[in-house]
Amino acid sequence: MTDLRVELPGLSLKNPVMPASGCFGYGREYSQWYDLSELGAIMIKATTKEPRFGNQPPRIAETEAGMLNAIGLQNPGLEKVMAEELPFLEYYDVPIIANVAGSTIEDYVYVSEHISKAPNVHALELNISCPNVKSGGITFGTDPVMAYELTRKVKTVSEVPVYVKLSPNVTDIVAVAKAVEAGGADGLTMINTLFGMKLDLKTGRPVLANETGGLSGPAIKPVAIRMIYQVSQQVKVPIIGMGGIQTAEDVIEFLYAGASAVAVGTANFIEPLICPRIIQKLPEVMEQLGVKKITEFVGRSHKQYA
Amino acid sequence: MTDLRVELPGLSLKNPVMPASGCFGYGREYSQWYDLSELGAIMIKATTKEPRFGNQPPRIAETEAGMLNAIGLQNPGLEKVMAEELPFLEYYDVPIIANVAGSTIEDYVYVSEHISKAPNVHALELNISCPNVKSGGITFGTDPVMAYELTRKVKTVSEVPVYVKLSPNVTDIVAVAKAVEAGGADGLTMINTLFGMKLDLKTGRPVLANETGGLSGPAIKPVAIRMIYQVSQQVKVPIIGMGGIQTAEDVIEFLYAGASAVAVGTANFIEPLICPRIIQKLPEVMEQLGVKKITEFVGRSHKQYA
Amino acid sequence: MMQEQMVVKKHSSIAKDIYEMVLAGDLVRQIARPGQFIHIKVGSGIDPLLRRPISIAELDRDRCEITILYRAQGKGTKMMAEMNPGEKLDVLGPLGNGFPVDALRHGQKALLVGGGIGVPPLYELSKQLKARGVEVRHVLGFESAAHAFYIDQFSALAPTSVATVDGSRGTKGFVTDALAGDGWNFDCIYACGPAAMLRALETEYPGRRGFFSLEERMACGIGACYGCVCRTKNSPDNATKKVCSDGPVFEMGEVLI
Amino acid sequence: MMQEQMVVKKHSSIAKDIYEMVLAGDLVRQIARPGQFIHIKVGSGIDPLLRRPISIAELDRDRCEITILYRAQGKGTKMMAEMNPGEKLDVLGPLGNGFPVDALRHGQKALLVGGGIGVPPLYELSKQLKARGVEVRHVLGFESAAHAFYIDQFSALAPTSVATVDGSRGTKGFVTDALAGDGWNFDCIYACGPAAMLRALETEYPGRRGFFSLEERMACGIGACYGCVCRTKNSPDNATKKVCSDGPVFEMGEVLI
Ligand SMILES: Cc1cc2nc3c(=O)[nH]c(=O)nc-3n(C[C@H](O)[C@H](O)[C@H](O)COP(=O)(O)OP(=O)(O)OC[C@H]3O[C@@H](n4cnc5c(N)ncnc54)[C@H](O)[C@@H]3O)c2cc1C
Ligand SMILES: Cc1cc2nc3c(=O)[nH]c(=O)nc-3n(C[C@H](O)[C@H](O)[C@H](O)COP(=O)(O)OP(=O)(O)OC[C@H]3O[C@@H](n4cnc5c(N)ncnc54)[C@H](O)[C@@H]3O)c2cc1C
Ligand SMILES: Cc1cc2nc3c(=O)[nH]c(=O)nc-3n(C[C@H](O)[C@H](O)[C@H](O)COP(=O)(O)O)c2cc1C
Ligand SMILES: Cc1cc2nc3c(=O)[nH]c(=O)nc-3n(C[C@H](O)[C@H](O)[C@H](O)COP(=O)(O)O)c2cc1C
Ligand code: FES
Ligand code: FES
Repeated sequence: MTDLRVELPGLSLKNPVMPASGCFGYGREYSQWYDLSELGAIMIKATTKEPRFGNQPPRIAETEAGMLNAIGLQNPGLEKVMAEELPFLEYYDVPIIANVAGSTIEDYVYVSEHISKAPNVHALELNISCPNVKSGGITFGTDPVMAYELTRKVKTVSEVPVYVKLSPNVTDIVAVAKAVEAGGADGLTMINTLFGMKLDLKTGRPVLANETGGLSGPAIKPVAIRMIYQVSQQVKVPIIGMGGIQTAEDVIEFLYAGASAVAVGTANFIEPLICPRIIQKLPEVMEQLGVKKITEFVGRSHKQYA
Repeated sequence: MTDLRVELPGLSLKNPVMPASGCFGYGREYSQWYDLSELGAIMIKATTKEPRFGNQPPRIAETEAGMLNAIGLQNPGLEKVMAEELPFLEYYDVPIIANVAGSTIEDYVYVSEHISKAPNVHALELNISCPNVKSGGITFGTDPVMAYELTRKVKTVSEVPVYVKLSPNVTDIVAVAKAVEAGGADGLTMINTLFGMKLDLKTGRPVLANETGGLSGPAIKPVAIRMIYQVSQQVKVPIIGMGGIQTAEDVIEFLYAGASAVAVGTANFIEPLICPRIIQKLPEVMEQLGVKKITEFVGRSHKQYA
Repeated sequence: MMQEQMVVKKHSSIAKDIYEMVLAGDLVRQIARPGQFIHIKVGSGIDPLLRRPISIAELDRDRCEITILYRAQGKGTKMMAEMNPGEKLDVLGPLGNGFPVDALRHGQKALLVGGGIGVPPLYELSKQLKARGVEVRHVLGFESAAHAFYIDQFSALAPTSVATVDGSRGTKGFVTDALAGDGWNFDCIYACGPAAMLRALETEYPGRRGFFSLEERMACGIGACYGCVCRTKNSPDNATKKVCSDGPVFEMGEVLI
Repeated sequence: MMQEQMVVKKHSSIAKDIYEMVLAGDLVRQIARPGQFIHIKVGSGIDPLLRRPISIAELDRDRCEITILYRAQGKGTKMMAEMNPGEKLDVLGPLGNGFPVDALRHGQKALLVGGGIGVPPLYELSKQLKARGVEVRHVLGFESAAHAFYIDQFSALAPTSVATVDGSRGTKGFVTDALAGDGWNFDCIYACGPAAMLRALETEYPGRRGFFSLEERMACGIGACYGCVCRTKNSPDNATKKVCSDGPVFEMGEVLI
C-alpha cells in the first residue's frame, strides 16, 4: 500500500495535491465535477478586504505551453467570502488555505486576522506576488525587507499557520525566502506567475487590456523547479510547489526538487478532473519507482547526496 | 517593394534577422546549409580570453516548449577565434557581432579591446548574463552598479559600438538597462536565458550535469516581449530582441515591443534554415499588414499611443 | 456538463476558412437551449494549451449529434480543420446559458441578427423558435460572398437578408445596413456577432427587448477563473458577469459591450 | 546533409516497445557509412521541441530507403510510434561520421557488440563488413527475450550470441558475460550500447583496436551548439569532441566514456 499522506503546519493532507489559488475559484464550479473531499487541500482565490472588480477584459492570452492572465484579484471581498464561500466549503472534508492579498500591510493584517478565524481555514497563503495589480502585491514579494515585515505582522494576528507565496520575478529568490522565514512564516508556496506579455499581430497592441500579465502553465515549470531546488536547501520551513504541473510525474519532480506538497493551477482549465486524476495516478507511479511513502521523494534531488 | 533594412550603431543590416550567440557556433556548420551573406548579421559564440572547456555533459535537456542548456561558454579562446574563426567569416558579406564573456572586468576589457579590432567585427555584445558559469557572467548582469562599471570600462577600449546582453533573471530589468545605458552602451540585446532546471524521474537527480541551465525557446517569449516593452520605453539606445522566435510573425511581435532587430537562437537547432526562411517570409507578412518599411513596426505597441 | 471524447461524424469546408463538423456523443442529451457552447481541446498535447469555445449550431437529439460551424483562423482551429471523420475530439459541454426560446409565444415576431462566426448559434435558435410558432426573420452579415455560409439553410427556415462588407452578396455594408428601412415590428431581437455589431443594434433599437450572445477570451469555460468577465450596465457596484457561465447570452442592456 | 520530408514506407512493432520503420527519400544517396544517424522532428508543432537522433540500421540504395529501429520510450518516440505508412517525417541527415568499414581487409575478423537500442547501427555495419569478406561475429544484449529484436536477421548474417539481463534468452547477464571465455581472436571490435557496456569492453580488451558509437543528448545534431561533447582521453588540454559531428563513432580509447 502506498501512503500519500503529508503533514504540514496546520495541514493534515490526505495527499499532496491541491488546486492553486485563483485557478479554482472558491470550489463551487469544480464541485459539480467531483467530490472536493478527494483533494489534499484547496487554495481558494485571493481575498481582499473590500470587493475587487479586477482588470478590464481581455484578461486571458494563450502563449506557447503557457497562458497569461491579468484577472487583477477580482473577488467579492472578505465579508462575502466569510459569509458565502467558506461555509459552502464546510460541506467537504478538506482543509482550506486562504489566499490573502492587499495593497497595504494593514490590509493583509486585517484580512488575515478575520479569515484565519473561519473554522475550515487551516492555513493562510499570503499573496505577495501578484503581478497584475498596480499597488501592493508584487512589491512586497520583490523586496526582502518588506516581505519580512509583512510576514511578521501577519503572524502576530493569524490564528493558523502562515505560508507566504513567492514571486519568481526576482534576482535572488533565496533572499526573499529567508526573509519571510525570518519573519516567522510557517511555510512557503512557490511559484506565482512570471511577468509576461503578448502583442496582437494586427494591431501591435497588447492582447491583455492590462497590457502585461502573469505567465503560468508548463512553460514555467523549469523555473519553478530551479527555484524550489535552491530555496529548499536554504530554508527549514516546508514548501508547497506549483508551476506547470500536469501529471503525476510532474508532482514527483516537484517533490524531488524539495516541495512537500504541490498545487495545480492552469491545468484545471484544460482538464477539470486533473486533480483527482493525478491523485489516482500517483500510487501507480510510486510503485514503478519502488517508493511506498510519498514523503520519501521530498528533496531527493539534493538530500540523498548531502 | 518592402524595405527590410535596419540601421543600428555599427551595423547596416540588410534585414533585421540574425542568429543568436551560442546557437550558431562561428557559422561554419550553417554555412553548409545556406549562404551566410543572406543574414542581417551574425552573433558569434561567446569568446573568452583563454579557451574554455565548458561543463560536463549532459548539457541539454528538453522542456515544454523550451530547452535547458548548460554549455558553460565552451570556446577556443580569443586567440583562436581571431586566427581561425573570424577570418572564415570574412568570406561572407555579413557584419559580425562578437559576444564577449569573462570572469573579471579585466577579462572583458582584454577580449573587447582585441576582438573589436577584427575587420569584420562591427559590434560587441557583452554577455553579462550567462547563467551557466560559476564566476562572473550573470553577476554582472544582475547588479546595475557592476553592469555600469563593466560597460564603461569596455567602452573606453572598444573600437566598435558596444551592445550589452541583459539577463532576464532580475527583479528590475529597467534598472539594469538604464545602468548600462548610463555606462555608455550603444545598444542592448535581450533576453538571455531564464535560469531553470529539470529533474530525472527515475533518479531524482538533475538531468544536466551542471544541475541548473538556461531556459530558451518559445516558452520564454512572453517574458522577452514584456521586458523589451518595458525597457524600450525607458532607454534611448536600440534593442536587439530575442527569446523564442520561430516565425516572421514572432519577429514582428518583437519589433512591436520595441526591438529594432532580432536574433534567433534555439529555432536554429530544429530548423537549420530558419533564418533565411524567416527573412524570405517577412515581406509577405509585411504586405498583409500594409507596412512597407520594417522599421515602421518598431515600438508600435506603445509609440502609436504615446 | 461533462467531458467527453466526441466522435467526428462529418467534416467539410463550406466557405472560405469555414468548416462544418458533426459530432456525436452523450453530452448532446444535456443540451438545454440553443446558444450553449462546447469547449474543445484540440490535439492531445500542450500545443495549443487552452480549449476553444465553439457554439452549438444545430442539435439532433435522436442521433445524439450536434453540428458546429467554425472559422479556421488561428492555431487551434486550423489544427481542428485537419481532422477526419472517425477521429475523436475532447469536448467539455454543454456550457453557458443559451438563448431563451420561451421569451416568445406562438405568433410573436423574432428578428435574428448574426455577423460572421456569430451566425452559427442562430441556426438552432431559429429552428426552435419556428417550432414554437414564432415568426422569424434573419439578417446575416459576412465579409464577402466567399465567406458567407448557411444562407440556404437559413433561407429554408425563414426570410433571410444578407449583407457583405464588399457588396459581393446582398446589401453592401453591415447587417445594420440590411436592416435599415425594414419597418418589420419584431417583439424580440436575438443577435450574435462582433461587439461593434451588437453596439450598433443597441443604438438602433433602444428600449427594445433582445438577447445578445457575447464572445470573450476564455480559460476554464465553467466560471472558475474569472477570465471572461464583462461589466453589468448601470450597476452601482461595478459588478461583473462571466461570459462563460452567466452568459454567453445576456439580455440587451444588461451588460457593457 | 540535407533536410527532407521522408516518406514512411513500412512501420511495425517488432518487440516490446521496439519499432521498425522504413523511410524513403533522397537523403539516402548521401549516406556514406553505417553508423551515421538521422535527426528527426516528430510532429509539426513545438511539442516535442527538439529533434531525436536515431541511427540508420539498414540501407537500400536502390530503393532510396533506410530502415530505423527505435524504442518508444519518451514523448517523441511514442508520438513517432503512432505514425502510419504514407505519412511524412521531417528528417535531417545523414549526420555523423559512422563506422569505418575499411578498417578491416578481406579475411580479417570483426567482433560486433551491441546493447539494447545500440544494436541497430550494427546491422548495416555487419552487412557491409561481410560484403568486404570480413569474418564477423555478433554479441547482442537485451533486457529480456521480450525486448530482444533482430536476432534472426543478425544470425542470418553471422554467428550471433545473445545475452539477456533476466536470462530469458541466451546467456543470463550482460554482453560481457556472453563474451566471457570466448577465445575468438578478432582484429577489431565495433560496439554501440550503454556507456557501462562500452566501459566494460575497454576494460576487457585493453590495447585492442576498436570503434565505439556513443550517445549524448543533442540539440542541433550538426556541431553548432556544443551540447553533445565528450572529453578526449589523455589530452593535456582537456579537449572535447562533439558526438554529433566528430562522432558518434570514436576509436576505442580516444574519448572518455
Ligand atoms: C461562447 C463563444 C462561442 C463561440 N462560437 C464560435 C463558433 O460557433 N464558431 C467560430 O468560428 N467561433 C466561435 N467563437 C470564437 C472562437 O472561440 C475563436 O475563434 C477561437 O477560439 C479561436 O481559436 P484559434 O485557435 O483559431 O485562434 P488562436 O489565435 O490560436 O487563439 C488564441 C487564443 O485566443 C482565443 N481567441 C481567439 N479569438 C477568439 C474569439 N473571437 N473569441 C474568444 N476567444 C478567442 C482562443 O480561444 C485561444 O485561447 C466563439 C467564442 C465564444 C466565446
Ligand atoms: C547518435 C545517436 C543514435 C541513436 N540511435 C538510436 C536508435 O537507433 N534507436 C533508438 O531507439 N534510439 C537511438 N538513440 C537514442 C534516442 O535518441 C533516444 O532514445 C531518443 O532521443 C529519446 O527520445 P524520446 O522522445 O523517447 O524521449 P524523451 O524523454 O521525450 O526525450 C527528451 C530529450 O532527451 C533526449 N534523449 C533521451 N534519451 C536519450 C538518449 N538515450 N540519447 C540521446 N538523447 C536522449 C531526447 O532526444 C530529447 O531531447 C540514439 C541516440 C544518439 C545520440
Ligand atoms: C487565472 C489565474 C488566476 C490566478 N489567481 C491567483 C490568485 O488569486 N492568487 C495567487 O496567489 N495566485 C494566483 N494565480 C497563480 C497560481 O496560483 C499559480 O501560482 C500559477 O498559476 C502557477 O501554477 P500553474 O502553472 O499550475 O498555473 C493565478 C493563476 C492563474 C492562471
Ligand atoms: C545552446 C545555447 C548556447 C548559448 N550560448 C550563448 C552564448 O555563448 N552567449 C550568449 O550571450 N548567449 C548564449 N545563449 C543565449 C541565446 O543567445 C539567446 O539569448 C537565448 O537562447 C534566447 O533565444 P532563443 O529562445 O531564440 O534561443 C545560448 C543559448 C543556447 C540555447
Ligand atoms: S472562462 Fe473562466 S470564468 Fe469564464
Ligand atoms: S548536438 Fe549540437 S554540437 Fe552536437
